[in-house]
Amino acid sequence: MSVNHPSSPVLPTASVPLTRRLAHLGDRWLPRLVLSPTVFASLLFVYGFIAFTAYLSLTESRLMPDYSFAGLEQYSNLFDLDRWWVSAANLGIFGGLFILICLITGLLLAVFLDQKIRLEGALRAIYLYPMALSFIVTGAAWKWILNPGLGLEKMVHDWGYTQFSMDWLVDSDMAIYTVVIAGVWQSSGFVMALFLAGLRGVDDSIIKAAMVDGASLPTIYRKIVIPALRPVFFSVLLVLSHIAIKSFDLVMALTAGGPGTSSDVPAIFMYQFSFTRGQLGLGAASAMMMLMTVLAVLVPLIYLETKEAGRAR
Amino acid sequence: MASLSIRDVRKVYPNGAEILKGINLDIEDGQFLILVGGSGCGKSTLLNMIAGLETVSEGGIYIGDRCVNDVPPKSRDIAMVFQSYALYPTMTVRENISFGLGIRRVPVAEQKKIVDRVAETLQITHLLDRKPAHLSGGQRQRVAMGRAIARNPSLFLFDEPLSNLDAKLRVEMRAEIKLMHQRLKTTTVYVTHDQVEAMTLGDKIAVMRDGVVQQFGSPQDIYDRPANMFVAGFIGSPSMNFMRGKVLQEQQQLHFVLEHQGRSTLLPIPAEQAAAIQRLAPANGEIVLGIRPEHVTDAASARRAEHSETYSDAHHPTEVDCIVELTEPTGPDTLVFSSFNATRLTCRTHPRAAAMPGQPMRLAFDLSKAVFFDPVSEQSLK
Amino acid sequence: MASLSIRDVRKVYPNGAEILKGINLDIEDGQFLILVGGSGCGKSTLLNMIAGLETVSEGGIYIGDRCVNDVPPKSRDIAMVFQSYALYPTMTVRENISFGLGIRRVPVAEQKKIVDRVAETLQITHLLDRKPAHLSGGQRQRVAMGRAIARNPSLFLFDEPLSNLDAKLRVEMRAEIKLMHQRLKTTTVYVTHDQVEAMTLGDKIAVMRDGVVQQFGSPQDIYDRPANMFVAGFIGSPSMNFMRGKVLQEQQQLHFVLEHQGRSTLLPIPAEQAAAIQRLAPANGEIVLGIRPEHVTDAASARRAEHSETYSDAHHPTEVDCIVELTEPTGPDTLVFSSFNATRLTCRTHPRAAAMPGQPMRLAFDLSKAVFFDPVSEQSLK
Amino acid sequence: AEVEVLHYWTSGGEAKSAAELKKLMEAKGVSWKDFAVAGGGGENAMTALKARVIAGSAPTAAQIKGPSIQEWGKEGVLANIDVAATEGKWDASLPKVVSNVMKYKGHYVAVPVNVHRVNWLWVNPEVLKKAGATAPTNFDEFFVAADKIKKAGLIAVAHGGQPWQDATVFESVVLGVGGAAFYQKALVQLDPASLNSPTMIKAFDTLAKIKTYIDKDAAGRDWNLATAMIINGKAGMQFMGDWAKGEFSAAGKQPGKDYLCLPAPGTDKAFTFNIDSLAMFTVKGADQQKAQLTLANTVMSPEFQEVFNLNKGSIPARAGVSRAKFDSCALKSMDDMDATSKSGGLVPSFAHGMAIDSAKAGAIQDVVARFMNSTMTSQAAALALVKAAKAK
Amino acid sequence: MLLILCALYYLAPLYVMLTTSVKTLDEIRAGNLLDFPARINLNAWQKAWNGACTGVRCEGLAPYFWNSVKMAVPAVLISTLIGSVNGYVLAHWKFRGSEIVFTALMVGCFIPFQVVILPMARLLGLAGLSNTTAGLMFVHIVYGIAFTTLFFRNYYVSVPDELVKAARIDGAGFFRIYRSVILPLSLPIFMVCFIWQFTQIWNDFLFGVVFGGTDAQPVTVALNNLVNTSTGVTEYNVNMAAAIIAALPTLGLYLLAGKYFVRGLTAGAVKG
Ligand SMILES: Nc1ncnc2c1ncn2[C@@H]1O[C@H](COP(=O)(O)OP(=O)(O)OP(=O)(O)O)[C@@H](O)[C@H]1O
Ligand SMILES: Nc1ncnc2c1ncn2[C@@H]1O[C@H](COP(=O)(O)OP(=O)(O)OP(=O)(O)O)[C@@H](O)[C@H]1O
Ligand SMILES: [Mg+2]
Ligand SMILES: [Mg+2]
Repeated sequence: MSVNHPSSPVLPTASVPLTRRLAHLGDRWLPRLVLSPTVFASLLFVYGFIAFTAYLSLTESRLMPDYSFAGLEQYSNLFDLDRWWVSAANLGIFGGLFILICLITGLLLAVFLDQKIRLEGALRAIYLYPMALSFIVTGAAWKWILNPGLGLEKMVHDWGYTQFSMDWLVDSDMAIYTVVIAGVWQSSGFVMALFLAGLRGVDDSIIKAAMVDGASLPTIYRKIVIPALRPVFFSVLLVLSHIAIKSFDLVMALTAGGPGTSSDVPAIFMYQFSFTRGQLGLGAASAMMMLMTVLAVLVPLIYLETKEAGRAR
Repeated sequence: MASLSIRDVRKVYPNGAEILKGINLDIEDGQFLILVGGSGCGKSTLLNMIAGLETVSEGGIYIGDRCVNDVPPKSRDIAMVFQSYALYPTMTVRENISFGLGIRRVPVAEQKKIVDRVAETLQITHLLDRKPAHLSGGQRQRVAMGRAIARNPSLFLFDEPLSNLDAKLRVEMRAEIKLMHQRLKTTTVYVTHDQVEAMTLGDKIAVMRDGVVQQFGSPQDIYDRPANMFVAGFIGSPSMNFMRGKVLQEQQQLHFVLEHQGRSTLLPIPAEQAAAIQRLAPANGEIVLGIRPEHVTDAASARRAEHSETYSDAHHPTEVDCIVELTEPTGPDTLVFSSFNATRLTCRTHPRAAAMPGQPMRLAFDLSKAVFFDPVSEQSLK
Repeated sequence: MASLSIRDVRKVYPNGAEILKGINLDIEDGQFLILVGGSGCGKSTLLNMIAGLETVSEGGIYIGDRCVNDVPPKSRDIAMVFQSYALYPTMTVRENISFGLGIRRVPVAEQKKIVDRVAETLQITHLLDRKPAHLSGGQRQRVAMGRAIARNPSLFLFDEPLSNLDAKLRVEMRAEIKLMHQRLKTTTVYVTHDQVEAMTLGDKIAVMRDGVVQQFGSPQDIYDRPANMFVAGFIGSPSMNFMRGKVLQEQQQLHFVLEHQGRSTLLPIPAEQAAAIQRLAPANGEIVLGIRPEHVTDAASARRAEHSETYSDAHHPTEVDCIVELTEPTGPDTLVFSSFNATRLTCRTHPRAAAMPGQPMRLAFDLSKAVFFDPVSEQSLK
Repeated sequence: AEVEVLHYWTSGGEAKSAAELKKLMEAKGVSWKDFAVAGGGGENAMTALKARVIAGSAPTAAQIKGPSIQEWGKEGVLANIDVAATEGKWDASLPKVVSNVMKYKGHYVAVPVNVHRVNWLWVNPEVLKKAGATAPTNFDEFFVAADKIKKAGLIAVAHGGQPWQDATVFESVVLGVGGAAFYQKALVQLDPASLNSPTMIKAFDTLAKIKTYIDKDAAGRDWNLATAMIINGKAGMQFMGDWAKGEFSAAGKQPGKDYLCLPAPGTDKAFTFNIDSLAMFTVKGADQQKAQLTLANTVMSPEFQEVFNLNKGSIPARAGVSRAKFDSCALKSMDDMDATSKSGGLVPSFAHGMAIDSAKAGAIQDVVARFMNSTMTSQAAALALVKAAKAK
Repeated sequence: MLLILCALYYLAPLYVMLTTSVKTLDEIRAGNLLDFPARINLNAWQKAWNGACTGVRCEGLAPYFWNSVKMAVPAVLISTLIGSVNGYVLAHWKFRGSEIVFTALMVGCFIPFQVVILPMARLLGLAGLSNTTAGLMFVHIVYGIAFTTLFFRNYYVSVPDELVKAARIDGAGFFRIYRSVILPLSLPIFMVCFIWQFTQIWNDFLFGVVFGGTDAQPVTVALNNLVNTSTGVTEYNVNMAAAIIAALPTLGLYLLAGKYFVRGLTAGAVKG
């Protein structure tokens, strides 16, 4: 190790003044110290609670937590319930459509807004404002508009088109789609904002290059710009699936799961069973299923994305 | 392949800024035109107008005699290489190169053949299946070039294609571009702010400033006979030295008076320039002497050069003593910096001739290659 | 002011990559050390370790005899200039410069005095109230330098400070940095991948590759006597030419056999090198000849140089005919490219001596400055 | 001292009634902290309650009823208020059916506020007259009347498509079709044979038929809006508990004249009861406990029972309240309750959580809601009921 | 143009709410959804603000509105600030395992809130925070940090590391760098976080109803009670006015700072 440097009496590091060493230590440990409350909170309030719920789902808990072990009984009960499968299917329909339509409208709006049009600021604000409203308000407003006797249908009837029918809200086959309409209305503006931000980040010269290569504007967007927005798609998917899976307030305010249980979703299912029906264990089991769905969707997504990002480096 | 003419072209951006103020340039089929100038002088704007990416405010752009003012980029039969390369990030190298071909409905088999040929020429065959993110700077540059060549356009446009590369690679790619042009003979417009690139690559150089072409000519012409002080200072590295001083007529010979540490040295001016100076110099007799660093050298090298007059004109360099302020050894030569009346003077000397900073040194001024300017108009006197 | 020693320093990143593999460097108080090497060779890593921004995995870094391995950056009495300048975007130039002073509790009046003095030196007084966003590249560079000088540190660290500037400005700022160092005499470590900067600025150059120092010495030393082919090719622009060939002993004289279009030309090897080659050359007698472009020149220039032997060694250049492939006029000289057995050869000739591409030309090889390498180990034979 | 009462009495008559209690308490020097959580048939209220109990800060009292009181009792969080009960002689003044519900392991833990009769049919006589129909007493008559109303261009049955309203109609139909004994077997004892019996299938058939008289906008409609349709004469009849009367009263309508209260078709010999009660939670501090007892006493006091029930449309849970101010509907309720409690026609309301625990009730409610909102056959529905009854 | 048509779709509900809120009940019942109000009548607004009944109390939304303000403002500020410091650490002071910490935090964004109700209630009870504004604030902060950290981290990653290095060499410590160098750069992302967090917290219903108790009930819970409380007839105009009042702060924030929202997203919050 020690090579030909016979001279230079090396000062031991210990003689560095104490305060200075503290400062050094500070900069090394402060970051961890600063982060630790968050880490602790997340361990307790997220992972701790998930563990707690996981445990509850294995007990016979009814009205209140009860810690006697019941094995997987709650899960088998859950899978026996038609209503659970209805809500799961609804989540599939709602989630799929909601995400798809939000993506498409958000992207289209962003692309059109990106064409350096006048009024951009105003339009952007208009598309974005529904984000500001709570689902309670959104639900109330749409409930009213979609109500056949009060809203849209009545309006069109008043105009003389009596064949017009817009009764999805009260049609058990279609009710879930009204939730999609309201959800899209509320969230697509945010998606638009994300995409717009992404579009603004695309290198201008790529578009120029494609123009010189002879591509028309639609081709440029289809083949070049939109594929380049991949990371934004990822963020958008993340946020949208988050909204879709947790959608509770919106459904509650708009249809309350009705008519009947036809627009039920897992979030409402678990809420009712845990808190109204005194079947806490079953509710916990459904919550665990929800969580697992989230993970089943997210983990591959995150994995794919990080892999892609990793290779790009 | 086509000639290119730019006639009285002006560009006013919507915000009212007049960026190009009447540009006139003409190059023949197969020539290599360099647009060079400082940042913001309008080079990219002009190039974009040739490409059709910007509208022409006034004047006309002709590619092979056809006015293309209103022709969209895709119909101009051009290819362009951008400073940032502008590779399509989501496509592989192969897809990048064949994209333009696909749009032009070249049959797939044909596309493949072209891509393979181009890739071979540029030695990027092993990269064809990679995405741009996985390429190094030099490789990206090659792909961008491949994309341009594949289409076999009649006009190549380059916007500072080398400025993102490091010094070493830049020198290599420069030679490759030149070789490629020699092989393909496609008319080319090349934007750069690097004067070495301009000198080495161009058949014709247009030196621009503030939307005006300052001089348009062959590299050697511009180097040897700059039209004004801007061009003289811009082209050549290290820059030309400028020294302000009077002229003095003495014994049939016109001299430039070099004031220096209270003394004056007379530098005899060669006959041809002398005539022009006498004709054009301002009344007070004050002019600017422009002399390139390689013409102010160490006395020994100068004397050696004098011995064999193969290339140097029959002119006796004048020797002047100075104090060295700074030396910069570049390897083959050493640059020596010194001051004359607060004007920094750069000389190019033999590595072993350079004195240490603070030491005196004898310099030889070879005025046969000097250029003289009017100190007010900054125009060359000739 | 302080000397700097780097002893057996190794760096292993947490991901397990060994980036520095035992670095040993020593510079004296006031010297200017250049770290040069290709991208990713570990230059910045080493600089960051000197600054204290990265931990030292093994070995020791000594600033003025004090081991600073565990000293935080702020207590090392250093200043650093970054490639991106890293100016605080929300502060004015004045605030940028005085930020470090403020933290060190320099009284406000004193701060003002220092900032004004620094600004004057760097001629940025009129910029003091601007934000970095409103400065040009060169101005930013100056401010970054001002921020470093203001603190009057005992060690300056520069990480490619000029690579974001354009060619012209780079040359100017290079000279300014050198002048500043001459004035302040602060020990400096300067990272670059531009070999011209390395040659012109450094007192000592360390050429690095893959975390290993390939050669450590003075610029001229490294230029004239590169330790291996990597260093030889890296330093010098255009690069040194390498030609593989056999040696042949004939009439007491060792020759390098230049195979060329089916013919062989014998290039006599000067005595000193000949001795080393005979001692060290591989059994089959095949070696690599390294010769810089300025030593392969047009025959006329060569003959002229021969006339006055002031600087050139008493050695008669050998003349060889070739076909010109490409010429690059740079102004003072013209580079001529030609091929010998598929090896590209770069020569530096007088502008008027260069033939047109495709034309024949007579070149003169001056082997007195040539270097010879072992083709397998790539080490210099000496 | 103060009492905090969690409740979901937020619609028309209910809110007014709750305000009365507040007034009475404040007259006794106990301040009232109103913890109203509206919506979803008390779902949110229950969630909030659970959170409060778990947090260890239960409210003084909460609106809980039926078997749920037992469930909460099991958790050991309810307060023993026997002191107030002995003092107020509750055993004597409460009918056995009522007091049983209020006790956990023989101790009083809750106070009844009222008794609702659920099996009412509310009728707008104006509409009947216009349509030329007569008030129905059984389902045959009911459908005749409904047809006429429908022909007259009005809505025959006002309904709100929420699960609990569906269940309310359902239980009245079961009672009307099968009678009290069948109801008891099927919806209280959950006898599988009864649940999947021809009678039950007939009940579903009847329900399916009623469905056809409901306007299509009913989904999600609140009950009071449905009642408003009767009040406004937009619709003819509504199955709803007697709290609907509060809406009529609030609109200034007179029973017998502006509206009729009839037992649901075929149920005049039966009475489905729904008792609102306040369960008392263990509170800390003598002061708070005293306030809690005061609350219990006040709720049980004849004065309160009178005003509250006048407002809410229900009848007092206890004996000894002056009948003077009650209207004809309420009086009929009181009489019927007396009568049915002797005849065995007094049955707990399943739809309002009086009959079975919340898990089973919820499961059955789900089946009914699905039946109401799909094309499920009666047979399938009956089978589904059997399965739902096994829910735990 | 297409965009304008879309804009109409987006605006329709707001238009309906606004016009309804200034109509009289009779007008609502008689007229059409899209009719412009005959006369602007602000009684409904008045009533929604301080007259309408929510349960037994008839004080309108006002007291709950202020509850929400008292809860949301500090919660937004604190969670944003913590997120900012966290993001700063995760972007510029990486240490072994910091990437794992980051991923783990991200999962926190996806926990269904219904799951946390009971355990959280217990903890709040133990801490003596149940039914207080402070408790509600705490819950919002805890579950807001995941998102704010994500936003800030992604933004700060785009701030060159060299700025931090330069400041360290200039002698600044961890907090000094944060304060003098990072914080002044963070305006756009702070706006994004403010908007996002404020919307989330202000509009939350579940936590409000569960942890708000009686004293700290936020405006959303009151709105829900108000809409569900009726005396005979549903007063659509009052309900709509109340809904708008409850949404005013967030709407205002979007209108005032919406510009920064897109800008902030552009500046770096987007990257996954
Ligand atoms: N769309 C535009 N609107 C208004 N001004 C513009 C626009 N595009 C460029 N400019 C201005 O025109 C001038 C010339 O720009 P241009 O890009 O042509 O310069 P350049 O010579 O290419 O410089 P560089 O070497 O920096 O690339 C600049 O001052 C620039 O600010
Ligand atoms: N934090 C890190 N963890 C792991 N590897 C790293 C880290 N930082 C740098 N490296 C790797 O270390 C090697 C050397 O990096 P360094 O930045 O020192 O190169 P450099 O010589 O400065 O190159 P350049 O000229 O491109 O700046 C690179 O391969 C790089 O990928
Ligand atoms: Mg440009
Ligand atoms: Mg580096």
